[in-house]
Amino acid sequence: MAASFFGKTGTLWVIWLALSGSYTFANMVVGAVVAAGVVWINPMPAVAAPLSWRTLVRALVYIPWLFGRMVASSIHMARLVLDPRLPINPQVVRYTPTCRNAWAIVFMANSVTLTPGTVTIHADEHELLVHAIDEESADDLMSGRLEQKIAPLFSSPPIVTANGPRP
Amino acid sequence: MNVYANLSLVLLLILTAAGAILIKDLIGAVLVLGSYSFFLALLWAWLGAVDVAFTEAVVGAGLATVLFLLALFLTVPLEQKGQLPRGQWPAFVGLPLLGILLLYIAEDLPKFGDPLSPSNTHLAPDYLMHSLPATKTPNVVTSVLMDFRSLDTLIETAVIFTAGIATACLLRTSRHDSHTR
Amino acid sequence: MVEMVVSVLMVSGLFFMSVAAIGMIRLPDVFARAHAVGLTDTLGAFCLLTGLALYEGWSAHTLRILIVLLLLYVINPVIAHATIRAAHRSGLRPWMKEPS
Amino acid sequence: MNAFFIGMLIALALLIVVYLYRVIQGPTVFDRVLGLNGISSKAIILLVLIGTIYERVEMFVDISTGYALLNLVGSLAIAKYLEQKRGA
Repeated sequence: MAASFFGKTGTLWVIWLALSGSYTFANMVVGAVVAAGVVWINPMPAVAAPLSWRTLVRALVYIPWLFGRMVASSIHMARLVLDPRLPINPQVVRYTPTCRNAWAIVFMANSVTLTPGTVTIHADEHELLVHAIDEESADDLMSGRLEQKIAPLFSSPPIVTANGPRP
Repeated sequence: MNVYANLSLVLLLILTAAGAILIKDLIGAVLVLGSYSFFLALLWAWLGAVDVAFTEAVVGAGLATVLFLLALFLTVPLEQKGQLPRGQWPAFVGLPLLGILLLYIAEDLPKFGDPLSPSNTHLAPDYLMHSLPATKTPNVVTSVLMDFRSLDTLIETAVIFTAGIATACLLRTSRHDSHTR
Repeated sequence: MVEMVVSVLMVSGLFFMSVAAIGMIRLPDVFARAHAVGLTDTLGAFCLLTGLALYEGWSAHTLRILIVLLLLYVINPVIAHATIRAAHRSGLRPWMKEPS
Repeated sequence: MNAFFIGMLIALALLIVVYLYRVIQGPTVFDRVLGLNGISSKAIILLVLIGTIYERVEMFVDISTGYALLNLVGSLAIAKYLEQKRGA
């Protein structure tokens, strides 16, 4: 309890300092008081983020890759939209993720939205409902390439949902 | 160049204001009103009134939109088709006349940002000189609102304080509650 | 030199934003439009804000511009997702090319 | 460089008109919400841009951060309510 309280307060305090941009003693004290107050008012649910050094290192590889995909996706969209024939063929596909980690699925839903021509409509532990703008992007998603990149980020096997472990 | 930027913001403002009035779908009207509020905030920011812009963005564009929408969801979201009442011509004549009158009066006001206008020769320098030593508040607007006009804003401060207490009461859930739920 | 990089970044940001705006007009339904807002718009914002941060030079302000950028990156896909999920739940079905 | 920024500001304002068309015209309410989201993301950038023109970025960044967060909360609230209203 106490350790998590100080951890959350410290995180909020660092954000406060980064946002306020002034490092006087008074500002630091006010920031600490406000951060402690926010944590006291709103004890955020204790969903343990699976943070380890290995995750961080892998994320450093993953994020530039995702960014490259984003640029590619935007150029793809630009080509579709600027084409006078508007060659889109929207379809809804269901993708069943093989990894059973809630964090990985959340990340995956967000990444799917950011990658070429696919937007997540609905996500739960069993499947992702994805709207794809043309066949090419749908096939790209169903090939599971994205999941192979994300799954190693979260190695912890148990499913942790917002309501605690699944029965 | 500056004038064009100013002009484009004002044009957007007028466009959204007209849209919010003319649009028939009420949810659409609320959303257009939200964007109107936002352009107003941008205009305040462009004129340098950052505090007012912040308030406008938070209250007008954020909070009011949500409140209006919630009100709409509790009622019928479509405007009833009504008949325009007869005998509206005094409005069509009177309102433009009133506008011309106001523009005529506005000619006599000091120009925007005129350094020789009364408010800029007497009031503003006085506040700028004395507010920091007298109140120890770096932001002049805040010192005027909260210190020099503290009796005016006493109720407002009380309201903000009450709102803070209410927020704390609403959000503060004890550990036991979240487990037994 | 820096000004040139900034100009290139900002003009490309403007390009992507224009693409998003054109997509908003041309695409047939809300699901397809979410692609424009969720992706292309975000990349445009990335280019523009990075250009502005570069122009500011390295200071505490740069950090804050980057925080706004990060916020936009999280917020834009989430809003696009929430909107189309609401559309899907309310019974709207995506526009298809031909009924199959 | 300032003239370039002001030109950029005007171009973004013109882009907003396109989104405004979607907000006013949009066949469903979701189109309108999406259009509003597009407008607000433009506006967040416009605020930072105005701050850069005035060389007071720190103040304007605060507004844009606040507005971005409020936009998130507002849009999520709208989406949630639309879900409950139409889906029930």
